[in-house]
Amino acid sequence: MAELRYFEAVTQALQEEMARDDRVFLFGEDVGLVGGTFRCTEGLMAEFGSRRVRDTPIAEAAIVGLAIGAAITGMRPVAELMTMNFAIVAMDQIVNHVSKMRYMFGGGVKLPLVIRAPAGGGTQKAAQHSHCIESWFVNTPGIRVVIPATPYDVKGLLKTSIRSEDPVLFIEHENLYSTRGEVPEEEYLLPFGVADIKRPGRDVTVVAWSRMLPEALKAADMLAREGIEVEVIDPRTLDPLDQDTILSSVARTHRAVIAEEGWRNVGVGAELAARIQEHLFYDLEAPVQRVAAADVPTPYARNLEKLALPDARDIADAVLKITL
Amino acid sequence: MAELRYFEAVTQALQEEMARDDRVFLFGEDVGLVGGTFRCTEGLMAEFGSRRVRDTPIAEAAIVGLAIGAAITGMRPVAELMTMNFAIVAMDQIVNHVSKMRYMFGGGVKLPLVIRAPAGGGTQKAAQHSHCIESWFVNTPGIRVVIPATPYDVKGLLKTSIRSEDPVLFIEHENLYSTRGEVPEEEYLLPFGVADIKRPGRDVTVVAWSRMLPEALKAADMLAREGIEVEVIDPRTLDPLDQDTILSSVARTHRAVIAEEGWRNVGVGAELAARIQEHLFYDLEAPVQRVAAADVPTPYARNLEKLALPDARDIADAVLKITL
Amino acid sequence: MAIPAASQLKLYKNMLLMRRFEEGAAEGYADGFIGGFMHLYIGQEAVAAGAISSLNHDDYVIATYRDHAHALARGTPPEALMAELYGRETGVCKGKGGSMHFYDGSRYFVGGYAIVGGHLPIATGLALGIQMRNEDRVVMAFLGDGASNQGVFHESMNMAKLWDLPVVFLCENNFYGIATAVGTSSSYNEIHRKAQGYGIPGRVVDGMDVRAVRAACDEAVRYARQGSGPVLLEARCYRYQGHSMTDPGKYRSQAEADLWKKRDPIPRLARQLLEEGIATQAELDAAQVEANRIVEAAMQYAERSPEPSPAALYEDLFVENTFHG
Amino acid sequence: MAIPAASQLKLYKNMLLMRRFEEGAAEGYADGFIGGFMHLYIGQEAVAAGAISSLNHDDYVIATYRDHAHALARGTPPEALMAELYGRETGVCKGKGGSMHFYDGSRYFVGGYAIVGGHLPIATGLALGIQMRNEDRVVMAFLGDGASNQGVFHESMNMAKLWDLPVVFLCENNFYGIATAVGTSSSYNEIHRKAQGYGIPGRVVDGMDVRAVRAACDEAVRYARQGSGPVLLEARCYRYQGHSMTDPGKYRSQAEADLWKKRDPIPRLARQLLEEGIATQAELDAAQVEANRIVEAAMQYAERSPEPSPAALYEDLFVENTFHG
Ligand SMILES: Cc1ncc(C[n+]2csc(CCOP(=O)(O)OP(=O)(O)O)c2C)c(N)n1
Ligand SMILES: Cc1ncc(C[n+]2csc(CCOP(=O)(O)OP(=O)(O)O)c2C)c(N)n1
Ligand SMILES: [Mg+2]
Ligand SMILES: [Mg+2]
Repeated sequence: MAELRYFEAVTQALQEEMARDDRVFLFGEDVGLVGGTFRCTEGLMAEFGSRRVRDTPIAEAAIVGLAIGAAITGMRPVAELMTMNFAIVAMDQIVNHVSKMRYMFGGGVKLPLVIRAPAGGGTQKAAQHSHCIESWFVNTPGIRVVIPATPYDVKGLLKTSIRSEDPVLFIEHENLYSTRGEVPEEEYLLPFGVADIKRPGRDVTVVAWSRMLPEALKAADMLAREGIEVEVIDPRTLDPLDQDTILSSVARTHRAVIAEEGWRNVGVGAELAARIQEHLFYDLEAPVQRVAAADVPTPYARNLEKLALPDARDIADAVLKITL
Repeated sequence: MAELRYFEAVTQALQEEMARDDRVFLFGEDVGLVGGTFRCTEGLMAEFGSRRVRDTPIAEAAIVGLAIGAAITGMRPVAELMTMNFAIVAMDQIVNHVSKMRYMFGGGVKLPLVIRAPAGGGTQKAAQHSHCIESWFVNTPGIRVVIPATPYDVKGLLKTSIRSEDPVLFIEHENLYSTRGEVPEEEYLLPFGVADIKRPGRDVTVVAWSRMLPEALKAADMLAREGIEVEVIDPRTLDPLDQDTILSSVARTHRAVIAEEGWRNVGVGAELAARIQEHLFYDLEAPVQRVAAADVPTPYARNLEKLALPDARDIADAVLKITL
Repeated sequence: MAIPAASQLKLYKNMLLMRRFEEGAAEGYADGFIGGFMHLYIGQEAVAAGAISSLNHDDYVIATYRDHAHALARGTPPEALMAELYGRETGVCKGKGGSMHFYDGSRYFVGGYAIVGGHLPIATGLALGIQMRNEDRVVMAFLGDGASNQGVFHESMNMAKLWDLPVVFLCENNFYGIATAVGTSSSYNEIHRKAQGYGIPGRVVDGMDVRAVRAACDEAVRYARQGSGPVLLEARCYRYQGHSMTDPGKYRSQAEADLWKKRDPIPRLARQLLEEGIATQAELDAAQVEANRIVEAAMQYAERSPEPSPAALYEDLFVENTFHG
Repeated sequence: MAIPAASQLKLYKNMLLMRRFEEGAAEGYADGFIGGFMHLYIGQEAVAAGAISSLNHDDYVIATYRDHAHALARGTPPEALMAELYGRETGVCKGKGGSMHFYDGSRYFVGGYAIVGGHLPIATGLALGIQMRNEDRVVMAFLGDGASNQGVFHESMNMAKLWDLPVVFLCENNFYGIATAVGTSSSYNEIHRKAQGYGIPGRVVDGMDVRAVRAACDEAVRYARQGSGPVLLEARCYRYQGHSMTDPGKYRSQAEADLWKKRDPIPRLARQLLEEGIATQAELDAAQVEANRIVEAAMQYAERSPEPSPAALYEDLFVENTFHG
């Protein structure tokens, strides 16, 4: 096993899939010459040339449209949106086109494309540059939503995404890029729709993804010291969602906390809470708790941003609320 | 009391507010010369002239931007998006600009603007023309989300929206435009954040808005014949949400069903279910049920569309599931 | 380069079929077999017929919601299109798409799209795919005058020229976007001249003259195919009906409509074919009978076809459903 | 029309303040007082200084995330801007906006925006508001070369010309959008010629020469103010630093940077002022001392200012919070 940083896991997955299949190609703003704002595509233009690693104008709607068109011709495009915030500019292409074409054309077309985009706040990038809006895309049927938190999961899931016959929104996190983790030397792929129990525990189930996973694990450490054994589950893909793993954990622990970095109001946490109470109404010992961002645009000031975004302490507090 | 159609209630509200305040002006695609695709602005260009009722190019992002800029200068713009589907094209203006500017500028600016848009499916308009995506805007802090179901509510809430100092997304419904209802002759305004109990009942609470309100009332009629007394609540505004009225109803009935026309997965219903179980965990006699659209793009074929979208029968079934 | 006689007769038949098909569809709509939004192309036939006849069978065509004629020009069987309008299982999209979303991948007709301008980035992507695969193909992308004001049009033109992609943007300027006249929506009525800002050639052509459209498209397609980059063509034309089935079209004067109808592309080509001895009146009459027969059969086929099965509701969303948790 | 001597000295002082302010901000960033994204304007000062000096006090200015200089040119107190960078309660946005989101409504500086191109429809709306209110005002909207490829730029140009709105679009062409050279992103390098597709006048000006910028803007502003409609100006300039604080800027050669630095607008104006006897060396030296003092004071003020109170988290979202259920 090698230790890789999260961004290096992205690069490795891209490199391997490009080497394996010459239909795979990358494009986006500054992905080529300088190897990406977050270094994810470093070295790839040198290796694969400027046709297969292409710098584009700043025009996110068209970038997503390029991916659709190229996929129809038989290519396997991987588009990078410099950050998830710009998916909002391309919303129509993602929601009205990528997600709907196969269905509305009666299965006549397939769109094997990947849209990569890093989400998230936490380093004072302020209101327009701190989005965690996976909830909108989970709401929208027709596009896979993959949102890995560790280098191992990133690499395995990105390779699967690129090989998938269906469109995938692959959400990375700006503040996870420099985190490290073990990644096998040999090739592996990870399946969609399979959650990972990142830490087993018997007292309470915490579901957390993306940057909330390390926070949840930190919270679990803190709580372990107080004798509370937290089971931490990372769904890793939100569409498809591995509901079974989550439900069977909660059926054992009888308590659940959902932690997400996005806004609380109609976040993915709401869906999970709603499902858990639907399926496990008689098993629950306490209401499902949600930990999420304050329902305000992300403020710039360091102290306010810290208050706005959830962290390990908030997760621990939510657990304590239903275990004590 | 006069009986008006829903679209006439829109027109009356617009007419009265334009006559009252000459800062109010309207614009959008085909709102002027032909009085709107759904007749909502009929007669207004003739009355107020082509400066105050302006036909625009097909460019929704810019239409919303126009509203922002004009609001800053002291106007009170009312922009029409021909349908809610095109809000997706203008997503960046709505989410990154309208909703964030006041907060990110530290309260320095106010944006008294209204974006009107009819949502919804039900008449075979297929995948790209049937959206109910209020959930995304409720998720986004900083914009009011008003979604009336009756001519009375439309008129009172649209007048309030136009007078509001804050930006409002005013969601009408394509298939409610021809419905009729009593509207007082004298002027009235309706407050934001006040739900309306459309039908009192003691056995179960059904929360429904927009086109699901008449369906819920129909379901309540059907169930009354079976001896089940349904309380039907229309929140009317989803931001702000009148949580208290909903919670106190459920505290009485101990059972709740949420009905929405949008997709089920991470819909507004999820939020309401999550909140109800959070606040009334020990009062609930059964899991909160959600009635919503199937998680697929809306199909064109009449029979499939009918299967995809929720109706009174689905609501009644959900009620029966938790009352029998 | 003159258009071969056989091709000219084919163009005539094609336009007749388009018109008769839509007259049939209008009946089907009135009779309640067809629902939702339906936008007729009657009057504009010369554009789709002429333009698509310039293409090879494996060039891509992409269109708007006003897409009936384009699919017919591509050769998609009328019965599968009519069945789609009727929302039947035998439709080109199994009844899931309807009028605005025809699709026939086997004929490289890659769809009708209902978000104004939304398909233009896809057209650009098709052309990028062609270029990357070193294929001898072009993309023909239809758009309306109204669509030329959407931001994605601009983004697409820029990228297409930046990389010299093989795509012909064909703007069907019928002078209205629903009720909005082009002068009310566009700062520059000369839509083809919008190409200037990108360094792209822009040309205008009489969209009521199928031979002129064909000639202009032959040239544009050749240009794009040889790797010189995109072209913007503006075909000036007129739709005779309202924007969609519910639009009475009162924003246009009778005089205006009459003027355009005098230039109707079908009788115009008929006259030319007769005058130039390319076809006889009997041949033209037979063509009309044949078009009527085809559409009649298509309508019967559609009506007889079954509705989609309820199970179809959850089909065709993803290729790989095995993942579902 | 010659620029009065006093105005020229003011321009000089303004550019010095911009530069010193950003040198101070860079220190503040290095010392950890400032976080998030910060984009320096050093090298481009002539554009904001010259352009904004053409405006009346109540004309609107709207800018991108690279907005420090524009707010300074508008006269916003440097200490309130520095405090904003430091995330303090005394900042122009109470610490909620940071570097990318300066705002000073009292001076009609209506914001810095971080979505490339996203502010252009707002600029158009400001101009529409002015026109509807029959006000004697114009809007000056700054954008980058990269932004000219976004769809909303096109939509805004079209609407602005359609209604002849009083807005000057000023494209600061610094030849790069982050690391992407303008030739890699734009099919037409001559950005001002993109105006052609809309029937708008487009002009290019040397953005390293504050007097040239001022002259070009005087003309453009006059044109817009008299109701003739929008203008697209392209000011060619160069940013000396990386795109943002974390960008080493390796995609540009030293030779290229050196070439541009030779044309630095500040010493250039200094030379001109001395040569033409408009200012003495002593005056210029004093101006530098004064700029240093102002920025030093601003940094101290920022550092001494309190953080926002925790209660501020939920403030400033809506005007009317009474509604909240
Ligand atoms: C983004 C978007 N905005 C608005 C509409 C509603 N709409 C449908 S067709 C149309 C007019 C389009 O006009 P044009 O591009 O000239 O095409 P034509 O209908 O004349 O063929 C409009 C506004 C839409 N479908 N998509
Ligand atoms: C819609 C959008 N896409 C991408 C970005 C990321 N980004 C920030 S600045 C920038 C470059 C902009 O270049 P230009 O318009 O030339 O302005 P400059 O930075 O040179 O002043 C990019 C791509 C963004 N902020 N918004
Ligand atoms: Mg048109
Ligand atoms: Mg630039």
